[in-house]
Amino acid sequence: MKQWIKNYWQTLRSPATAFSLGFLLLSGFVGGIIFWGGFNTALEATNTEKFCISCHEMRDNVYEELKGTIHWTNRSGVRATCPDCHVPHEWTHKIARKMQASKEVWGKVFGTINTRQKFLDKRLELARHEWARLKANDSLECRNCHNFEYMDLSVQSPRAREMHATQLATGKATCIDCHRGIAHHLPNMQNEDAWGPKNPAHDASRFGDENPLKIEKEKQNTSE
Amino acid sequence: MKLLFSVTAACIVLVYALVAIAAEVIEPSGPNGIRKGGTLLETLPAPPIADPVDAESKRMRAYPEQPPTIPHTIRDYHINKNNNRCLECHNRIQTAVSGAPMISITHFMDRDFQVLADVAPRRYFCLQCHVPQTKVKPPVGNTFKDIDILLRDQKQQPTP
Amino acid sequence: MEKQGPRSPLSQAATPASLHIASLIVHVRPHLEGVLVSWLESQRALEMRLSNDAGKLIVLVETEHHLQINPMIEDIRNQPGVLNVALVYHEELSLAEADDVLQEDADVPQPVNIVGEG
Amino acid sequence: MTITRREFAKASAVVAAATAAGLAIPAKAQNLVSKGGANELRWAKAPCRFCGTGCSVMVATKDNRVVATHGDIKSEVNRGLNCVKGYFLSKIMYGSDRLMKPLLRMKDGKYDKNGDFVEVSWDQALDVMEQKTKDALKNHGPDSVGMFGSGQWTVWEGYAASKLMKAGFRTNNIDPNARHCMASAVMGFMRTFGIDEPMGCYDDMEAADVFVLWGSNMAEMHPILWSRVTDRRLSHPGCKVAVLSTFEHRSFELADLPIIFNPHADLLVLNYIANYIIQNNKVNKNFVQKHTRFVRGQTDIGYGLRPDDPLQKKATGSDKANSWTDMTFEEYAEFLKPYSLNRVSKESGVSKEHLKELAGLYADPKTKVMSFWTMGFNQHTRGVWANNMIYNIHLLTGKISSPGNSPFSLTGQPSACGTAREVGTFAHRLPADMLVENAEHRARTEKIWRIPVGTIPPKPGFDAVAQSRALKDGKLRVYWTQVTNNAQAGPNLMQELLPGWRNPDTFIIVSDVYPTTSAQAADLILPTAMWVEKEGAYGNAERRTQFWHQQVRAPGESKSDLWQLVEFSKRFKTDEVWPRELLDQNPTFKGKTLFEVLFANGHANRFPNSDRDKRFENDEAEAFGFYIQKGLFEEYAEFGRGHAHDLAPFDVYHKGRGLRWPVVDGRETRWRFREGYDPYVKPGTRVQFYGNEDGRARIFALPYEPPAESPDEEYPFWLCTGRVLEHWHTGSMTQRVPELFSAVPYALVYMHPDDAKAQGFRRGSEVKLVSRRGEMIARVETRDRVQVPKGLVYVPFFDAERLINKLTLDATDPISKQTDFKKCAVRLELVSLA
Repeated sequence: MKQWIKNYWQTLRSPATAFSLGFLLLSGFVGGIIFWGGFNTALEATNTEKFCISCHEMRDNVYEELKGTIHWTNRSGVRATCPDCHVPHEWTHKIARKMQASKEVWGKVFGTINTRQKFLDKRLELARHEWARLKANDSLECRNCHNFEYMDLSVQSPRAREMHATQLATGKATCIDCHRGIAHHLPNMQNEDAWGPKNPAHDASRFGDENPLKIEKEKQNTSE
Repeated sequence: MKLLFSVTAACIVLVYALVAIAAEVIEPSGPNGIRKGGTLLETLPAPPIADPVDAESKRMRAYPEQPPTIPHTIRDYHINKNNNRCLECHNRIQTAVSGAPMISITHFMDRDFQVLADVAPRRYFCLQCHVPQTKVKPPVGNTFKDIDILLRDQKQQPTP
Repeated sequence: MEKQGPRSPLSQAATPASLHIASLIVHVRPHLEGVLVSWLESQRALEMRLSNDAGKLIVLVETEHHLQINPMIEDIRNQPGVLNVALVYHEELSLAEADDVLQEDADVPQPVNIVGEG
Repeated sequence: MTITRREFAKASAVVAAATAAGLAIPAKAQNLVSKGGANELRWAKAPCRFCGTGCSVMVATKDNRVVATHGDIKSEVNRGLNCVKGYFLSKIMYGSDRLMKPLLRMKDGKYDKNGDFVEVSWDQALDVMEQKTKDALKNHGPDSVGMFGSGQWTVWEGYAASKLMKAGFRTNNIDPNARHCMASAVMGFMRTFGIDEPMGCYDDMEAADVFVLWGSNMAEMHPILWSRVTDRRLSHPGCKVAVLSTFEHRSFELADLPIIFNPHADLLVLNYIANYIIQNNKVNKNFVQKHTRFVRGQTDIGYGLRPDDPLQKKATGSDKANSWTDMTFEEYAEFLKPYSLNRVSKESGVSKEHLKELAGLYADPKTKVMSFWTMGFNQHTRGVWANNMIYNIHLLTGKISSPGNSPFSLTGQPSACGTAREVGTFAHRLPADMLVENAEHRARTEKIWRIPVGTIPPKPGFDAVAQSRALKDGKLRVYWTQVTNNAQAGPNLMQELLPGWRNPDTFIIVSDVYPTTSAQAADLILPTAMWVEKEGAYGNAERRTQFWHQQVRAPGESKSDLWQLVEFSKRFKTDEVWPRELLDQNPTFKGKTLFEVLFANGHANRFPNSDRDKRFENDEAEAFGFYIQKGLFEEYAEFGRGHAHDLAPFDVYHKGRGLRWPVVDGRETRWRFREGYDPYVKPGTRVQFYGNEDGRARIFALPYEPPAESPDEEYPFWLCTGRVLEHWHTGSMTQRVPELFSAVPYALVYMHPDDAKAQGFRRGSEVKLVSRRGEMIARVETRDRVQVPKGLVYVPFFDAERLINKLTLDATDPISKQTDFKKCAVRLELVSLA
């Protein structure tokens, strides 16, 4: 085995005898293009809706639910496909997300959500991943198409204008806070805390000292 | 054989003709209702789907206990056992942030009128009583008079 | 205590000038009722009309824009000792007609009297 | 002391808050509040005008106008809640095109079938009706006169109409529109239990663990019952809701077990569940041995079509459709074997897991199951079978007649039970579940009605669909419809109903409130009083009878249906309508008018006007000189008292919020056939289905049979019709309420987005629906409240401008004669893309 590596290393180090430098350079260059082009086309091929819905888990669940929503059919016909929201557009994050996607391949192979019931049971966990991601990057994927800078608030409905002008403008809330479930059905939201910045339910300051939440937090800190 | 065949063909045609005559119906005239009179046998065209009304200001109610109609669109708003989209803005906790009117206190009472901490389950499905509106003019008017108008009318012509 | 204007800088939507009358039931800890009543008197838009001296008050709200009602409810709720504020009645009238005379002694529909009861 | 609008509003606010908070209104605010009676509002109770739930509402009236309504907190049914239609009850009477005077088709001063409508007086209208009826009776006999009534008649209106037709004109050609809604349920009850009406009640909802909805969109059609189911589901841990339907609708919002099955495959699923219960020996042996017996139903019974229809000719058992033979439990178990999991899953389109889970819910002895069904089962060419089969499942597991265990047949109309079924306004029935074919039943009826023996004809009359056909064939000459709009709600308008109504030999009378589709197709329109413009009584789905007083006067010359019927009876003498021999045997009846024989017969007019509640008017009692409502009710109640249909005395119902019959010694019955709850159950028998002589319920062995018409290449889509929450039936009232019209203005074609795309349509496209019988144009809707599977379209029938019933097939269940509005085949053609 050692011998074999040594021989291999030897051939690698010895200069070309039969091929010209130009040819090596040229073939290296073309090889690079082919490799890089191939890699990216393959990568992009997995960034299409057709690829996503090739798995029936996606086609029969979330894709079916998308039909009829505003991201599927709307006044201007601008349609969002799976990668528009679920794959970061910027290259490094995209590659990071692609590596994460290996978990989805695992799921497909072992059929973690291959029946409707399994999917429904796991939906909350999957949804939380997405909410957390969008909460962390301040709904970057939403803003790729709905850029707040270019929103003409004056033509929005009074209700939307009011919320965007206050909560969104001041950064207190991000798109995903209010628009959860815009594309797919929502899981059981019973123990999800209500949306909104400083949710008054948790703002128990008005109880003064005997603030149950503060006491509880201290208990948690001491117990850790 | 040929004769037999032509006779049966003839009588079939006759039967069809009879049926056709019998079914000949003269279009009756009639008073205008929701459907214009005298158009029963016609196939009327269909007007486009009505545009939903979006965020009008508050609407006056015909009487105090009438459930207010929804002044904004509710497209893709899901109300099911998983999630109630209306409560995300109209719930007691959220009204401070959303600026939306809070669900009235009657919605906190259960079947025995015991006030609960949160919205009573029997009131969970909002669309059973609150309906969105569209920008369509009703074909037939309505002469309902609410109590204020009755009072004012009474004021104008003193009781004999 | 200076007068607290409506908290969030709401864009004055161009709705026609209208008057919003609303009534609230306020539950307050009895021993702090005095403090609350005096605070209410300092508020231009609020007016305390009824109380059962056991912590239950009826407060009247009169504002130009319906979006101001909720912040006011919040203000009341943040007063010390206030347990709960519930909006009960809300009516919108156009400001122009607000002061025209309705009737010599126009009455309000009475509370319920049920006829035909055995 | 002047008051401005601002102070007036503030005073209102204070009073509202004070009332809500329970604070006394101090004197200072008092003088603002009530000075003199100028604005006193009178509140009085009334059942809601719409569905079979039977909510009670408080109605506020002022100066002879209804100004407000709200849910009645004292009612056991709704406890202060209403649905959106209920909340707008105060506007339904004030459509601006309210009919005020009778309208008769005339040409140069005389009635003419193709003339235009002219306003006439009531006398002229009644004269023409009288003359037309007498001609028909003379030339074509009693069976040439017919009446089409309604499950929205009040109890005494139905009773008076039934007497006028069966005893007065001696014909059984009277049928209610409940034939379209509850006939299959009635025959289901009669075949299984020998007695009509559910054995459970609404209290089951607060006790059940599992709810199973079969073809019943309760979220839209029985909203208050749905809010009680939601209350139970969201507050009782472990509670489950299963919803079965041929398409996804709003009730699926709460479905833990959502099941979509192919049309007509409910028969397969029902038999599979019974098979599952037997195979896994979950049968409640003790209950089955003691209280049930097994019978094999007649099969291949046809589709109630015209005799010359090929499908009808092929049916071998169509003449004895309602018959059965005895069989044993083992034979029944054998009969069910072919309904295996694999076969049923394949043919019904329901996954195996769902089927097993559903069957498990029924089989588990510990869970209490409440089944609901409405038009999904009833409007079905095997509707009676479907009803029998759901009872099979509840009987096999003994889950019946006890709190929480309840097969509950929901009723569509407010008084399909109270009026149509209990009063027996069907072509084959008499009051209290009696039949016209049964000699004793006829004799008993004639005794109570105090009319000669042999007056009531034995042969059942034309049912709803048969009436339309008889009009077209000219067998029926005079036809009077009340409180119904069959020219929009009846099936197959273009081939049967409209040709019948516009047949030159027929004379069509329509009593209605607004110019509906039926009024436009009629020859004489009678302006009618509605709801609280007359004293009335309704009976809801849980056997609860509710009364209301007349609270406002009807506008213009509108008269109540009762007035019209009784006034019409004054114009006939017994000599003109009864045969000579009958009068010779009973000379005392000679020369008398039908009014004296049927209404002022010394019995129905024994209550004077002094018995009336002084605070309310009563136009009918004033017109006829006696308290006619009380008289008719008490005479009618004699049929039921002592025969397990006991009703409380008349005045009791005016006080409370209704009682569930049988009411014995003032006590209502919640669960029938169960000792301790039902006074008619002999002590010691625990459960006794006393409807049948042997006290046993029948478990029916019934197979799957295909629907009358299925999609093929030429007509590739299933068409299903039905209602929406915001509108009642044909929208004649609700479409005249601005808020309700604006909420759902037009009927739409609900179809699957992929189906639309495949045909080149999209949301909002104008398409023409075509069936073998007619066509209609509507807009496509691919989202909103209904999500239909591929291959099926759903169209509501409330829109007078989009008459979907021009397409529907008038195939019926041959036993109940109820039309199957839920299944026929159509195709769609593009009219304009958007």
